[in-house]
Amino acid sequence: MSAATTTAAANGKKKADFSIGRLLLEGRAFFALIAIIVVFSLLSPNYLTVSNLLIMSSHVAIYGILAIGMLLVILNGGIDLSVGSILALAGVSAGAMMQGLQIEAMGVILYPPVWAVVVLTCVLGALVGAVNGVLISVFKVPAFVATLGVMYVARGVALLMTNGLTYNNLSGRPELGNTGFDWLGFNRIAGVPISVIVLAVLAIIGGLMLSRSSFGRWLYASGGNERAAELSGVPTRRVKITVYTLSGMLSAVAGLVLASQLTSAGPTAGVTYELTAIAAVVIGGAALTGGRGTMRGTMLGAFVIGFLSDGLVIIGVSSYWQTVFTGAVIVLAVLLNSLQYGRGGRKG
Amino acid sequence: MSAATTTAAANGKKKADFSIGRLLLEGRAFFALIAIIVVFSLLSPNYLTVSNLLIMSSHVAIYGILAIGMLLVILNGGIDLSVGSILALAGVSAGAMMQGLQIEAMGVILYPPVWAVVVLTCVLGALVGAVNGVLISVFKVPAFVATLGVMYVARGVALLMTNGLTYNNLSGRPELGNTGFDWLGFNRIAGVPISVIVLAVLAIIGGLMLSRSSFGRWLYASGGNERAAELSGVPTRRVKITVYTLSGMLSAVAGLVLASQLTSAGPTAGVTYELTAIAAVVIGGAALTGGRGTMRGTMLGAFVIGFLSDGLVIIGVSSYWQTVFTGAVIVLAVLLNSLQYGRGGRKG
Amino acid sequence: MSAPVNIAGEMPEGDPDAREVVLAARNVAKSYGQVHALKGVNFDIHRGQVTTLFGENGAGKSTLMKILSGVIQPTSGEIILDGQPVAFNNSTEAREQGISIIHQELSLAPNLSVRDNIFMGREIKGPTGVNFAEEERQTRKLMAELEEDIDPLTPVEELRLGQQQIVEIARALSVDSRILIMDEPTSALSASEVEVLFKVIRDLTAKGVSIVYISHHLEEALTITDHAVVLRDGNMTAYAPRAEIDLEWIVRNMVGENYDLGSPPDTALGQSALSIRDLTVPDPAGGFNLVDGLSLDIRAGEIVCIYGLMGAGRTELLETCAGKLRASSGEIVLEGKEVSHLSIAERIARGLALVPEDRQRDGLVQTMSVGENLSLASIASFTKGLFTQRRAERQLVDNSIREVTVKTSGPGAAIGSLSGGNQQKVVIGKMLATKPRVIMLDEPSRGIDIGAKAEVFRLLSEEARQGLAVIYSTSEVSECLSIAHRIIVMHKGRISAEFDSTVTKEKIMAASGESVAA
Amino acid sequence: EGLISIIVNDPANPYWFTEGEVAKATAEELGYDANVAAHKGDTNSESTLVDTAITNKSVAIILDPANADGSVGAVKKAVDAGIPVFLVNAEINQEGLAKAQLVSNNAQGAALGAQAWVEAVGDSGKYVELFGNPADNNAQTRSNGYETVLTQYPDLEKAGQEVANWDRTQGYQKAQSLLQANPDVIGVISGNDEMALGAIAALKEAGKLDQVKVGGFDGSPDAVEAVKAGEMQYTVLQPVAVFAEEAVRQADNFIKTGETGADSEKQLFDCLLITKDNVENYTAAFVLEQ
Ligand SMILES: Nc1ncnc2c1ncn2[C@@H]1O[C@H](COP(=O)(O)OP(=O)(O)OP(=O)(O)O)[C@@H](O)[C@H]1O
Ligand SMILES: Nc1ncnc2c1ncn2[C@@H]1O[C@H](COP(=O)(O)OP(=O)(O)OP(=O)(O)O)[C@@H](O)[C@H]1O
Ligand SMILES: [Mg+2]
Ligand SMILES: [Mg+2]
Repeated sequence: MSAATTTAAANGKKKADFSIGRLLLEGRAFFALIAIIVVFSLLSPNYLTVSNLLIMSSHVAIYGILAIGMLLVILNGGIDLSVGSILALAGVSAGAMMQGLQIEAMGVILYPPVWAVVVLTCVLGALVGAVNGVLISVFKVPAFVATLGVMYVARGVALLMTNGLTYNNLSGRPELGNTGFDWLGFNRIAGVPISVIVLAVLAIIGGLMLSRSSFGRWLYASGGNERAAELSGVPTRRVKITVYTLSGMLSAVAGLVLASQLTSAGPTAGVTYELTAIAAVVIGGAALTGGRGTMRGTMLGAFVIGFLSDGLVIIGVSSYWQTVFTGAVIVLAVLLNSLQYGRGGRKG
Repeated sequence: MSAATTTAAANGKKKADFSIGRLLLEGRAFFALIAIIVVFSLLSPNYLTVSNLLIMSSHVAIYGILAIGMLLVILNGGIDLSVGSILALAGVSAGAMMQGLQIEAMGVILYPPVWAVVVLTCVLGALVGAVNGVLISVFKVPAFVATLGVMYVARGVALLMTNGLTYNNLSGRPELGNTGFDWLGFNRIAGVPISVIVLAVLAIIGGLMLSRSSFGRWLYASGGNERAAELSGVPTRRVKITVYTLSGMLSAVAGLVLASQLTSAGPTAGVTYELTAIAAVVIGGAALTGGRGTMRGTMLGAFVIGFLSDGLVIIGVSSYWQTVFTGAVIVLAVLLNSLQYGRGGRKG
Repeated sequence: MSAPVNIAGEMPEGDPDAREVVLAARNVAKSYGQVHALKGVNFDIHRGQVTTLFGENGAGKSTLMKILSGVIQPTSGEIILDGQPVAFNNSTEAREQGISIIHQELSLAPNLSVRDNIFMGREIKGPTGVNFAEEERQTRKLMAELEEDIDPLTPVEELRLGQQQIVEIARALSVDSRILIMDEPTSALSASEVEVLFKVIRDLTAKGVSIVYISHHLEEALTITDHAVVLRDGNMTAYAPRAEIDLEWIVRNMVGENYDLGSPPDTALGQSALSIRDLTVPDPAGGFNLVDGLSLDIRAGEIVCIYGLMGAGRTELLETCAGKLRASSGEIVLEGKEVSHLSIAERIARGLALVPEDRQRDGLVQTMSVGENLSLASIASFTKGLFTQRRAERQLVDNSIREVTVKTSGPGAAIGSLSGGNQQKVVIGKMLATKPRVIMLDEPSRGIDIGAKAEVFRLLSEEARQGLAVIYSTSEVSECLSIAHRIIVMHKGRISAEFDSTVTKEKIMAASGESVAA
Repeated sequence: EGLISIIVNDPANPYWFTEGEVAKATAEELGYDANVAAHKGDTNSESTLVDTAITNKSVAIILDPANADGSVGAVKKAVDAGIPVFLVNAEINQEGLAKAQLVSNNAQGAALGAQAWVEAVGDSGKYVELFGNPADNNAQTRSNGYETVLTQYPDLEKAGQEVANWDRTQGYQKAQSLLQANPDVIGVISGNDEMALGAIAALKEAGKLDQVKVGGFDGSPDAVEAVKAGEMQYTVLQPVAVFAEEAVRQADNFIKTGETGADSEKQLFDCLLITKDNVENYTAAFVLEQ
């Protein structure tokens, strides 16, 4: 039995112990990010300033929050096309609540305080996500199709809710005690925009969940081999419903952040954001077949995309070239990742 | 060994022999189509007329042609997100050629005849598709990512080519001998629009290819189990590159048909058509995991989507409700299909 | 493990005799990065004879066969066909030279019919594309030859494993090849199917076809072989013609020591651990019951072996007990408590664990490391509050690795880097780590070599001595007569006989409804 | 009386929403049935919608064309089917097809806006421009209008221009990046209100709304709110409610008499400026009482 030749822990992917060495080895996305920062810093003196980095990070926040949910779904071997629509639905729902909830039967208008709006919106997002989860895990609809359908339906509902229009005034009124919504999008703590802090907190919670909690272990296992996980006592169905629910909830959070940044909420927000989120996750080294991927990689991926597109704006590249570059970077980054996993890769 | 309980060729999916009975059994999409036609005929007297059916079919042609290519890709276990962009790129390329090819070095402007424009455009589409194929099969980039990248790049190039503008005059000039482009979009043979005839011809060729040729069997085999196919001597890599090339070429054909229907070609055409094409294929009963699906099903799927959306417009439903209905129909149709393949389904 | 190399016969060396030897490997080596799967092997295939290749898991048998059939290319060395050096770039080229192979892992497209699988990649062309009628006719003929009642148009996914293996064999036979390589063709076949296969092999050799045969069923292989070659650790360690070999010779050369599958541990049996009463599991497709009113009692410390043919319903019985399948009626009582309504996880927590039949599909998570696989079923035991405890997990994994003696460079190693036997031990170790009261193993010896098999059985009998109730299923009679206190024979979902450990092989086989031909 | 099919761009924008609603209300007031559909800027869906209008035997089509060049084919198709087409809001690059093309005078509006912008911002300093969807002619027309006026002030320097596709979120993010690249800008001029509102959100976030002045275009209710609040300096009202109604009336005339009643096919409607001074006259969406 001496033939047990083990190629060692080459892809020790879930170690939380931070080490520069491993980061360099593992993260092609990391190199991409460095390259982007260096190139744009050379091209524009305004790129590498604290204030610009913070602003770019606050743009990344939206995609980043979506990408966290998308990572969970992709680790599970699925995909969630509905995040952009849920983002829009959450935004307009929050907007509607800030305008006052009309309770027909009682003839009163309720003005829920901001915290209640936030909670209710997250619950709404989670519910829509749970619909995805149930369609996929109970009714066995392929993830791509289920979330595609929900993407259309959620978008349609968001449009119907507002009749296509945008809620403009989200600041609430002091006399109704529902002010404070813009705090999320406008304020800064120690100079850092709240949205960036929200992203960081969610990423850290998510990262810990993935690497340290039993749920994380379940997720990796059921993404890697669902049948084996199930026979080992992993509640695979619950895991599946949970990841889609979380993805829905995170989309709602992203919707709230976006709405508070713009101080307005429109039903057409977030179109094609699902593609950006998927690209971030994949650039970050996750495999679309499930079971492989890290939170750190995904965050790097989100920053690569965000810093690239903002950089192109700052140096004044035409919007058409921006499209071309984005596509090229996605392919290049993933090409490097594919080389990493090597020829043995499964079909994707 | 009497336990060999063979439930017979229940889903004899590659039988070319047409039988109503099998159609009824197999095609939930068929029922969906019938239901759609009946409902809308009741709601509007204009729906079930020969002229409207032909018009609707000519709308279906665009999605249908894309869906044929998408079916090939999906049978192979892949996905092609770039079809909409290739469609646009093909359209503007054709437009540019109709305006005259300027050959700098020689200082002349060439006006290629229409047949040359058509051929060159198809070659262009095939080339872009081949790029997809090479990225996926040689560089092992997951199909989702490779075609996502190409989707951005092709769109960007189309925009750059025209600087965002639309080519309007595609009719050519008699003195240059390059007229006839609108023939494709405007003329009818025996009352049937050319685009519908193109769709029918391509679908029949494609269907025969799938069911009768060795290539068809290779495609089903490598979609069902790529390693096994390879070990059996199926040139899986060639098959893969071929399907993406064909998908690119068919996207170019769709782009030509669209441009000639509109007598103009713009770089923003075809946004999100990839989703419609995928939906058509999936409604038609194909599995996104590869190896399962028929041309007939895909055509039914395309007609379901086309006849539904046109019907909603004809009875005057608001565009928001159209979005909701489209999503609901996609999920419902696939839900029925999933029930068909049953519990044993692989993850999707 | 470094027993002296035993060379009973003449090692093939130098130029192969072209009249006798059709295909030969000379000094063939193959490396995968750091892994040296083959380290310079000489191997001869004799015209019209059966050459059997023995060796433990990971010895390099499949690698050598893949090289001979052009699936992979050697790092160094040469292949000599009919006295001429050749190089195959792919399996198609080898096939054109008359070499075909049945792969160890099933390589069928589940979505295609039997006919399409047999002819994929080498279609019979007609005037209008593929000539389906002709292909179907030939498929029917092959099935008749193999005495298997399979319709050529049945999708392969609807066949059970054994029938799929038959299809695989049929595909290799359909190519009129001169050299046929069979890499564990019988791992899922019943004894009667094996008999048919052997008859076919004899017919083929009579026609001058050369066969290479690989199997971990040593006795079975001995009945057919003309030459035996033993591979060990990428080296060829022994060669002998049929006349000079017996079981003992093979085992000695394979693992360097004699082996013994053990005998029932003499422990005092405890209380009833698992009791199955009137369990019925219907076939989802309808018609009959996969498990049909079956009752069974197992006591703590007892080892029960379930023998049966393919399709006897052993897998369904065990999966129902584990909670994967639902019974339509009956009770499953674990240590006095009814568990039928519980989920898989709850049953594991109560001490009822299953080691599934197909370790690749149901046992291992390929994306996870050895350690993560070992701890997968007992996450709760090292989770405190929200988080998993690194140290506790590490301890659990280290214990498991020691207990089931997994040969690995460490818990961080990729699961795919282990040999088949060690992978199987990881699956067993994973379930043992949940500290079960009853462990059910579905064909634990499938595809693992005799040394690993002995180790697994030794492990089980040790656990039984500690009071664990063990149920395992097997398709090999010799494995019944080892550590089991009791042997249950299943037939069509029912218990057709029950024996103690003193029974003979013939009685067991008779009770299973198998024709005792061998 | 028959069906009038109204095809607008995207009702998720209040401008086009109003366009559709006003046209529909007018048509119903005149005794017609009316359907509002949206092509969302896609020439193919526009062509599909024209086909359905033909199928539905519409008596007239009110169309907001998706693309100056790309919509010609769709209009031709309707005309060939014998249905009169009345274009609103945007032009096509071919005359003699539609019975009328009723558009706001974008060039005049842009000049008006640029003047107001200079008044608010001053005549020296750096500014940036947010540009609409480049496939839409109006984006270029307005930009040119701004350019014509602003180049008369040599001390005004255009530090950057970004495409934000008429969209508020993009306007927000692009404005933030532009501000990073040019921290010293004193004004933002925008091709429409949505992008301007995005820029305002960006400025608010940066705490620079006091230093940097923003001007919009369209006269949407949200923008008027912003003007009222002093966040936006002005917006240029496109009389969409006026010409949408007028288009339907001309269609009605044409159906009844064979004449639109207007002198020419192309009819320009002058834009009006909304500033803090006259904002109280804004009585309904896109309606400014004179
Ligand atoms: N593609 C590969 N990459 C890396 N190592 C490999 C690869 N294929 C085989 N090996 C290694 O080569 C060695 C020989 O493997 P091989 O499959 O030939 O063994 P075998 O004798 O057929 O074993 P078994 O009886 O389990 O089938 C093993 O150590 C295996 O891990
Ligand atoms: N009573 C029966 N009559 C006919 N067919 C049966 C019967 N029982 C089982 N089968 C067939 O056999 C299959 C059950 O095989 P299963 O794998 O459960 O048996 P097993 O004893 O575990 O064999 P294996 O050695 O393959 O594990 C079913 O799919 C069914 O088609
Ligand atoms: Mg092997
Ligand atoms: Mg079994």
